[in-house]
Parts: sequence; structure tokens; C-alpha cells
Amino acid sequence: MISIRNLSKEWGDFGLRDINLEIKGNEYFIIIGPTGVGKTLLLECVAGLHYPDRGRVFIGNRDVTDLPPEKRNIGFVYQDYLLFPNMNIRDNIKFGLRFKNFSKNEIDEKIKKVSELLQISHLLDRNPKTLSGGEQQRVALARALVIEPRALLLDEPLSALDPGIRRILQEELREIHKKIKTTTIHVTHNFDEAISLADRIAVMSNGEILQVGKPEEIFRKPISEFVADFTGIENIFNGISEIDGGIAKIKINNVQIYAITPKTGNVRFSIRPEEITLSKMMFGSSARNTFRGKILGIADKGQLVRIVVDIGIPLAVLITRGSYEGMRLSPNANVYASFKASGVHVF
Amino acid sequence: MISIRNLSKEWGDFGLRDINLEIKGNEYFIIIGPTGVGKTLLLECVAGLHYPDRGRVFIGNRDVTDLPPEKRNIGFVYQDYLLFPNMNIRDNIKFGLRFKNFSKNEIDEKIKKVSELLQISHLLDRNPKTLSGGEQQRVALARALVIEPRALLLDEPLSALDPGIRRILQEELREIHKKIKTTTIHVTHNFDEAISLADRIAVMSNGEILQVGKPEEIFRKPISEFVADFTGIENIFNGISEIDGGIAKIKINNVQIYAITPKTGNVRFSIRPEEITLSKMMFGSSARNTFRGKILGIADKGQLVRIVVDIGIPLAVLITRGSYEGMRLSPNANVYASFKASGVHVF
Amino acid sequence: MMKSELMLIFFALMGFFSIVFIALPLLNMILLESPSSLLKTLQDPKVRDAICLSIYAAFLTTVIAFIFGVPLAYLLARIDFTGKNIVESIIDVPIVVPHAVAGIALLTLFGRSGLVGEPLSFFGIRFGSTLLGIMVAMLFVSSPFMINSARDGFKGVDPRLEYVARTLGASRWQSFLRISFPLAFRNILTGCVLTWARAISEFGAVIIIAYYPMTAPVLIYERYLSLGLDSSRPIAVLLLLACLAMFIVLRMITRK
Amino acid sequence: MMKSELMLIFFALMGFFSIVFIALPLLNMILLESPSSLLKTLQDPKVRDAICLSIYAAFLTTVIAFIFGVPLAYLLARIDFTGKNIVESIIDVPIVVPHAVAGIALLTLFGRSGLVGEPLSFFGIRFGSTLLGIMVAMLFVSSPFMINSARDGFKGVDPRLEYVARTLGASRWQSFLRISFPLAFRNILTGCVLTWARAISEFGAVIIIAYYPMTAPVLIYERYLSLGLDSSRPIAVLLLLACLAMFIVLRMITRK
Repeated sequence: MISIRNLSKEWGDFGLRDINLEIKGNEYFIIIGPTGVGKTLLLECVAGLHYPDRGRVFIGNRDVTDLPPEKRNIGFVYQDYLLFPNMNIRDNIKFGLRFKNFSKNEIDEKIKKVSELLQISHLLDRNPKTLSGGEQQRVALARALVIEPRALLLDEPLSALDPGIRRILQEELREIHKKIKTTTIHVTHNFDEAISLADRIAVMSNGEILQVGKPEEIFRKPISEFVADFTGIENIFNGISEIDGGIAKIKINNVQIYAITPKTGNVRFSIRPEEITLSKMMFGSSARNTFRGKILGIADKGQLVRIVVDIGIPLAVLITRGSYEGMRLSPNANVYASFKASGVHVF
Repeated sequence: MISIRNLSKEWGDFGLRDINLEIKGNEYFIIIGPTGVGKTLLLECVAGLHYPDRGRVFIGNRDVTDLPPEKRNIGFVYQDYLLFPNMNIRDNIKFGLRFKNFSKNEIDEKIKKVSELLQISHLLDRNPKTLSGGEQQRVALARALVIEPRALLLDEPLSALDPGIRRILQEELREIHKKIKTTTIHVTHNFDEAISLADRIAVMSNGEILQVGKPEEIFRKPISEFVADFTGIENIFNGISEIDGGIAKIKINNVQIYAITPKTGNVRFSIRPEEITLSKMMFGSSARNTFRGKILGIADKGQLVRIVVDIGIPLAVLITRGSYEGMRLSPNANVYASFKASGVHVF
Repeated sequence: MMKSELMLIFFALMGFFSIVFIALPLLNMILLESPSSLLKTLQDPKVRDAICLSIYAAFLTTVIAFIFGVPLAYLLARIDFTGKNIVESIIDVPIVVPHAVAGIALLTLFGRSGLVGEPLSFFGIRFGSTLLGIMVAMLFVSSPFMINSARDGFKGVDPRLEYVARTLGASRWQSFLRISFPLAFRNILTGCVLTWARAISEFGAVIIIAYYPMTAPVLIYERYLSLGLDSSRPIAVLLLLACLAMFIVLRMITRK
Repeated sequence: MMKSELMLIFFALMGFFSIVFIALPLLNMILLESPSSLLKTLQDPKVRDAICLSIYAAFLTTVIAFIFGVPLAYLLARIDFTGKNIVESIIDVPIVVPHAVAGIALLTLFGRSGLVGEPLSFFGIRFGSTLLGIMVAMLFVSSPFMINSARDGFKGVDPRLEYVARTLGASRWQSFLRISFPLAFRNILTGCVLTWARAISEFGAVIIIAYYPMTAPVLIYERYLSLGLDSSRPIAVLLLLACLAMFIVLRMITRK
């Protein structure tokens, strides 16, 4: 459990203003916001690397504000890995264990365990600069996790990676958190990461927390225009997926949606409004998802018209003005909404 | 007219191997390729900034290989603008005119004209470092154009700009070229730029020219897998657009496609295969574009199936395996292909 | 701030000693002399001549270092050639050559029977006990500062700025004069000030090659030997103030 | 290459003069001495003592500069404080202080009637004509090299590496010893070599504060005055060779 109370800190050009956050035990908490709004500074205050101008930081009910970082037992991982270049991988991971009273055997055991968890056992004798970005970030994670920290602070841990490895490591972060349950604060400017990983999300801008909540709440009920603009995602839902005959069926409120994904169980997914087609009649087409629904609202967007259709879940749809006029749609009218299974983006 | 014959040049880690290119007078010629394949080096050889190890460069039928750059009268614009920081904007533009025998009045006249062309008249007394990226690139272009060069060499001129201003400047490059017709070689790694601007395109990789041709040829008939993978664009067409009742109608081979664009006249456009829906029957929906066509080919892509439909033009479509099997599609069968007007990407 | 910052406090203490060790001797010396005693010393024509000679010789040295050093600096910043390594090493050698050794070496070469000094003496060009000798000593010890500063300056100028200038019609010479030189100017100026300061401060090489005409450092040494510490101190303070003034100019250039 | 490269050729010519001007005096001097004359000179106990004293005093000076300079360098690289500007200026002052002036200033402060020298003389600590005096002179002129090199080294170490070390349980002192110091080590070593070279090369300040015990530069000067150029030259060559050897070590450190 981490609790940040009324924390303020000036630092160069920007600062943190009156931050209040309660992160629950074992929670994966994501702070999302544009770059340069003080997200890193906030993490560094939690870690004890900066002393706040005002406010207190609690970890597990203990006030740690006056403790130096080495007494806080918090794992910290930066975007650019920051492996110690004067040590090999094994010594990097061992670094934090030196300051605790472990026997040689215990140390070896811990290094072995964490290396297996992060699949870096084959890298232990290598030099940091010979590793790829993804490998370096795994080592940085291992180095932070091996000390069994009370909390894990991740400062844009995936931002410096190539898209392919980023997605893989994102999955692994989720798996690792499932296994070891360390309370985690993860800072990012990437929506995908936030939707994919977060138990809860805080949106931050200009040194202030604008909104805190579950991902669906943040993305579907943004409390300010900034949050809405910044996230910019509509049609985001949680459902339960099962694979049947090579295609996934996701159930949500008695609605069953076809999607292309290997994931099963609880999933979060979104559908882009401009990829949904409306029609007055049912027809057979290659669009696997077709639903009858009632029009809840119509909003004029210039050349485009935004229509919300209730198909059991509220679905935002963008169509052209020409289509809109041609189909003579009106509120409360019944329409069919259809979209392709490939248009369902599962996180 | 620029002619590059058998040009080879080693430079540090990479080099150019046996480059042959014929750029026609007044042509807008784009060299496209991944970063670090020697595109800049090639331009610098044409400008005389490097002396080739082998091969000759001709400009307007004259062999300029042994001429120093100051004798070639070629405008050169780099990605990062490179305005002279010790001069204001006016003096930057004036720089090239100092070395020619112009009267003060002629110089002022030329600066006025080029400043108006590039809409930078209000910036003339400013200092380079107070300008935005887009403004700096306009000045760099003005500085190169004011000497009325026999050829204009643009080295990734839009890469360092924000997406918004990039699109605007891309349009302006096209307009400027229409007006002044200077033979232009433009180097980029961006498809949009190439499709949008080029009369002809050369694809370059590892210091070699792989293919030269009109944009449609390059993108639709790539002669090697590298070209195909690198460009990665399907369904690209040229047509004539006219605006009718707020929506654009693009005519191509007697096919008329609805699109959302303010552009008229000759346009180039593409449609993403996964945004096209197939059905066995015609129906009214919000998809403005529906065409009857015959299936030319079917290719299995795992969970997805790629189908080419001839609707007057060949259209590649991606649908799910489930849809494919449900609809019992086969070669030469007739189907309806439909896609939304907002799915037509006009360059 | 947080606790457990003992290390920083300890480091600050060590640093404080270093600062005091450098500042105290100079402050102590300056404060021991009253303005009136300095003025009186300035009225001594031998003192005036020596200080003027030092300033003048250091200035001429700087001009020569500029003329020969800036072109070399430009080449080192722009062109890669085999042996560049060795050339750069040679340039740095004077920094590590003991001053008395430099004096002996220069006198050996430029002295009346030296490899260079002997032929030139037929033309009436002498180095021993002349302004020319002083300048040779000063130039030898100070030229690395000019070359290295100017090289750093030219390295900071994107060579593609010159490329652009040349496509616009400027010759190599014009693009050097209009682009690279103005843009490297602050570094070159820094080099000039450092060269001047190093030149005026030189004692060992100068006293060996030219005891006369007497530069300020030599005069300070002579007064110290013949009349004692108290007689030499006012001259030392005057020379120090001249150097500190130049140093402040240098700081203003590099800070800006 | 292309035509119209006259400017580069002209620049190369000017550069060539600079290189020759630096290299020729040293080469000329070295080549004038035969190995046998050098060996004979080395057998003179006064020469051996002077060279050993120079090397030894410069070494001790380097150790002291290291102990006091590295902590200051670390603070300057890591902490921003008001007046940092002034502190950095003071550190650079010895570079522009004429050597003879430094000698007078140090003798004034550390001499028998000086502000520091007088109280310390009651404890039997004397600076005039002692090894301690030589070291004070050497330390004053050479400490900027240690501090500036080490500071550049620490500046090159990402402070967040220390942050990470501290979250892993290292105290400030441990993260300094295990992370920052090893990573800045090459720069610190460079600083040590430069400090040693500057210390051994000092003549003006040393001769004023301590003519005896005789360091190699002072001995060279004394032999030159009493016996002439040819008698002092072998000692100069020996000292030069020692310095050049150290210089090559320096180059090897910085190149790697």
C-alpha cells in the first residue's frame, strides 16, 4: 500500500501540485499523462530520491518521507534501463543483495529464480552494452525484483523499446504481476499500456492528478475535456472471451462479439467508431458482428455524423453526412450495426 | 535534367554501388528507402559535396563531376533546415545572391518574390532560432530557390516536422513545383510523401537502386520482395475527383468512388483491404461505396483470407476465415464489395 | 534536506580546503599592498617597462598563434588524415614539457649556434636576449591553448552549414570566412585569451632564453633575489591584477 | 580530389609550421645528446637526486590533489548551489596566474612571517626551502587539472545510475564508491597524470619558495647559469624523456 498525501515539489521548470493518491496493496496502478508533466518526479519522490517541498509519503502505513531511498526497499526501473555499465549482468542483479545479510547460497538462489522468471538466465555473464533494449529492460526488472521490494516503480519501462518487443514485454509485465503481486506504480504516456495492464489509472497533467479510476471509467467517463482528448478512445468494453472454432467470442451483457485474438477469459477491447457500418436491414456479409439496436443520440460533426446505438452496450458510430441523410436516421429508430471481427481490438 | 551514371562511392560504413538514374527536366523525382542506405550521400555527390569514387554526374547534358559545388547552381535543403545562425532570415536568403552580379534592387526584388511564394515575408527580420520547424524549413527552401537553381535537392525535407505542418508543407511543395517547375530530387523514407508528390520514384536499399517507376508501378508491381514489404500498400489508384453535394466522387475506369476530401482533379487514393466488406447481395447501408465484382483470386493468410475482386479496378480485400467459409466464396463468383467513403484515403 | 548526507558534508569540507588553498594566497598578497604602494611601484620606470613588455610580447605572441593556429585547428576539425593522432599529440606536448626544459630546448635550436639560430643570425635575426626570443618562448608554451580552443570551436559548427553555403555559390574560402569562422568565434576568442594568459605567465623558458629585455616575471624574480620578498610583492600584485582582469574577460566570454 | 582546394593547401602549410615549431626544438635537443652522455649525466648524484625529488614531489602533490580535489569535483558535478559560478572561477585562477607571482604569493602566505607560515613554524613546520614548500608550489599550479578532469568525469555519469543504486539499498557513500567513482575513473586518472605533469614542470613558483632542496628544473637552470647550455642540456633531456613517457601513458588512457 502506498499513500501519497498533499505532495508538492518544485523542480526546475515544472513541479507537482498537491498530489493525493492511494495505491492499494498488490495493485497495478498506472499514471498516464503527456511527457514532461512531472510523472518521473513523482516516482522519484516516492522512492526518496527527492525530498518533497510539502506533503508526506506512506508505504504500508509507515511514514517514509524522511527515510533515505536505501531504507525504503522500493524497486525502481527507468525507461532507459540504466544497467551499471561497470558490472556484468549477474553483478547488476546481485548489486542490491550485497547490502542485505544473505549467504552466498541464498544470493545464488535468488538470482537463479529471478533470472528464470525474466528469462535472462543465459545472459548472466554478458556485459550490459552487448544486450538488446528488451534484454536490458528485463535485467533492469530482475535487478529491481530480486530485492523483493515492497513496491515497484516503473518509469515508462516500455517506451524505449521497439513495438514488437514492447508488446511482448507488456504481456510479461502482466504475467509477472499476476505471479508476484508486488504493488506497482507504472508511469506511461501510452494508452495501450494503460488499458492492458492497469487495475486503476490516474491521469496526470501539469503536475496535477486530474482523475483516478478503473480504465473503463477513465476512458468512458472522462471528467474533463483534457482527459477525453488525451485518451481519445471510444467504444471500450470489458468482456469474457472464449475461443470457438478458431475465432474468439467475447460475451458482454448478453451481447456476443466475434474477434480475432488468441486471448481467453477476461479481456478488454475497443472498436473504432468509423469502422462500424449502419444499415436499415439485416443482411449476410463478411462482417461477422451484426446487431440490432436503437439509436440513442445523434451528433453533427461536420462532414461526419456521430451516432450512438444501444445494442445491449452503447456503441459510438461515425458515418458520413450523405449516408446519414440517405438513410433518414432519427433518435429511437432501430438500425443494424455491423463491424468485422478484425475490427475488434483486444488489449 | 540530371543524369547519374555508374556512380559508386564508399563512405564510412556504407556506400553507393553503381547508381544509374536519369531524372527528366522539370520532373519531381523521389528516392525512397529506409534510413541509412546512402540516400543523403547520393544527393551530396550530385551537389558536388563529395567526389565519387567512380562514375559521372551530368546536369543538363554537361558533365559536372569535376565542378566544385559552388559552380553547379544546385539548391540543397537538409532535413534539419541548417539556417545560418549568425544571420537573420533576410541575410540567410540573400546569402546565395551575394555571389552573383545582381544590383541591390534586383536582390530585394528576388527576396520579395521568394518570400511571398513561401509565405515568410513577415519573418525576414527575425533570428533563425526564434522560428518554428515549419517556418525554418520554408526559409531553407526560399534560400535554395532564390538562386534559381538548375535543380533542387531535398534531403528528407519534411521528416523533422510535426505531422500537421508536415502535411501542409507537403501540399505546398507540390504547389511550388507546379509553379516553378525546377527539376527536383527529393529523398524520403515516407510513403505518403512519395505517393503524394512524385512524378517518378526510385526505391533504394543498401546503396543500390532497386526499382524506378511511376508511383502506381512501384506500389502495385514491386519487382522484388523488398520493395513490396517496404512499401506495404495495396489498393492504390489514380482517379479524377469532383465535389458534388459536399462529397467527392472519384472516377477511375468508369468506376465512381465516394470519398471525403476537399481535393478535385487528378488525385491518388488508397483503400485498406481490411476495411472492405464482401456480401453476396446488394443492400442499403451507410457504406456509400458498393460495387458488384468478380473474384479474381483467393489467398489463404491463416486466420484471414485475402481476396482480389475485380470491380472495374482490382480490389484486394481481407476477410476472416469464418466469413469466407460462411459465404462459400470461390474464384469467378460474383460478390458485392462495399466500403465507407471515410475509408478512402486520398493523398 | 534528508538525513544521512554526511558524505556530502565531508566532501564540502574537503572542497572548502581546496578553494581556500587557491584563493587565500592571492587575496593575502593583494590585501598586503596598499593602493599607494602600488601606485608608487608603477612610477618606477623599470617596473612599467617590464609590465608593458610582458603585455606587449604576450599580445604579439597571441597574434602569431592566431595566424598559424586557426588554420591548423580548422583542418583538425574538418579533415581526417592518417597520422592525425600523432599531430594532435604533438600539439599537446608543450603542456607537459617542464618550462626550464622548454627554455633549454628553444635556446639550443634558436641560440647563436643553433640549427635555426645560426643561419638566421647572418641576417641579423637574434633570439638570445631579444623580444623575438621572449616571443618564441611564449609561443612554444601557449600555442596548444589556441589550437585546441579553436579546434573545439570549429568542431561545434555543423560541416553541412558549409555544404549549404557552397551549394549557394560560396567558395571554400568564402564559406570559411562567412560561416565557420564567425560561428567558432567565441571559442577562438577564448583561445586568444588563454594563449595571452599562458604567454604572460611564462617564466622558466623566458628567463633562460632572454633574461634581458626584462619581462615582469623576470623582474619580480630579480627584485626578490636582490631586494627581498617585500620589494617584489607590489610588482607581483600589479601583474596579477592585469591577469585577473583578463581572466574576468575570459569568464564573460565563456559564460554568455 | 576536386580542384579549388587551394585554401586547404594553404591551411595545411600554416599548420605544418606550427607542428614543426613545437616538435623541432624537442627533437633537436634530444638528438644532440648521445645515450652515453645521458648515462654519464645520470651517474651524477646531484642530477639523480634532483630528478628523483621532482618525480617524488610531483607524485605526493598528485596524491594530495586527488584527496582534496575529487570530493570537490563530485560536488561541482552533482549539486547546484548559489556561488557555484564563483567557486568554478576560483578553481581556474591558478591557470592564469604568472608562475613567479604564484611563488611570491605562496611565499608571502607560507613564509616564516606569513599568515599561515608563522603559526605553523612554532610546530616546526617550515615551507621555505623544504619539500613541503615545493609541494605547496606544485599543488597551487596543478590542482585545477585534477578538479576539472574529475568533474568532467562525474558529469559524464548519469546521476540516475546512483538513484538506482540507492533504491537497491546502497548508501550515498556506497553508490559513490561502487558506481560514480569507477565510472569516472578514466577521467580521474587523466586528471592525475595532468596534475603530475604540471607539478613536475613547474619552475617559477618552486624556485622562489624553495631553491633548495633542488628539483630538476632548478638544477637545469643552475647548471645553465654556472656551466652553460651544454652542461644543462643532458639533464633537460632526461627530464623531458620522463615527462614524455608519462604523456604517452596519458594518451593511452584518453584514446582507449
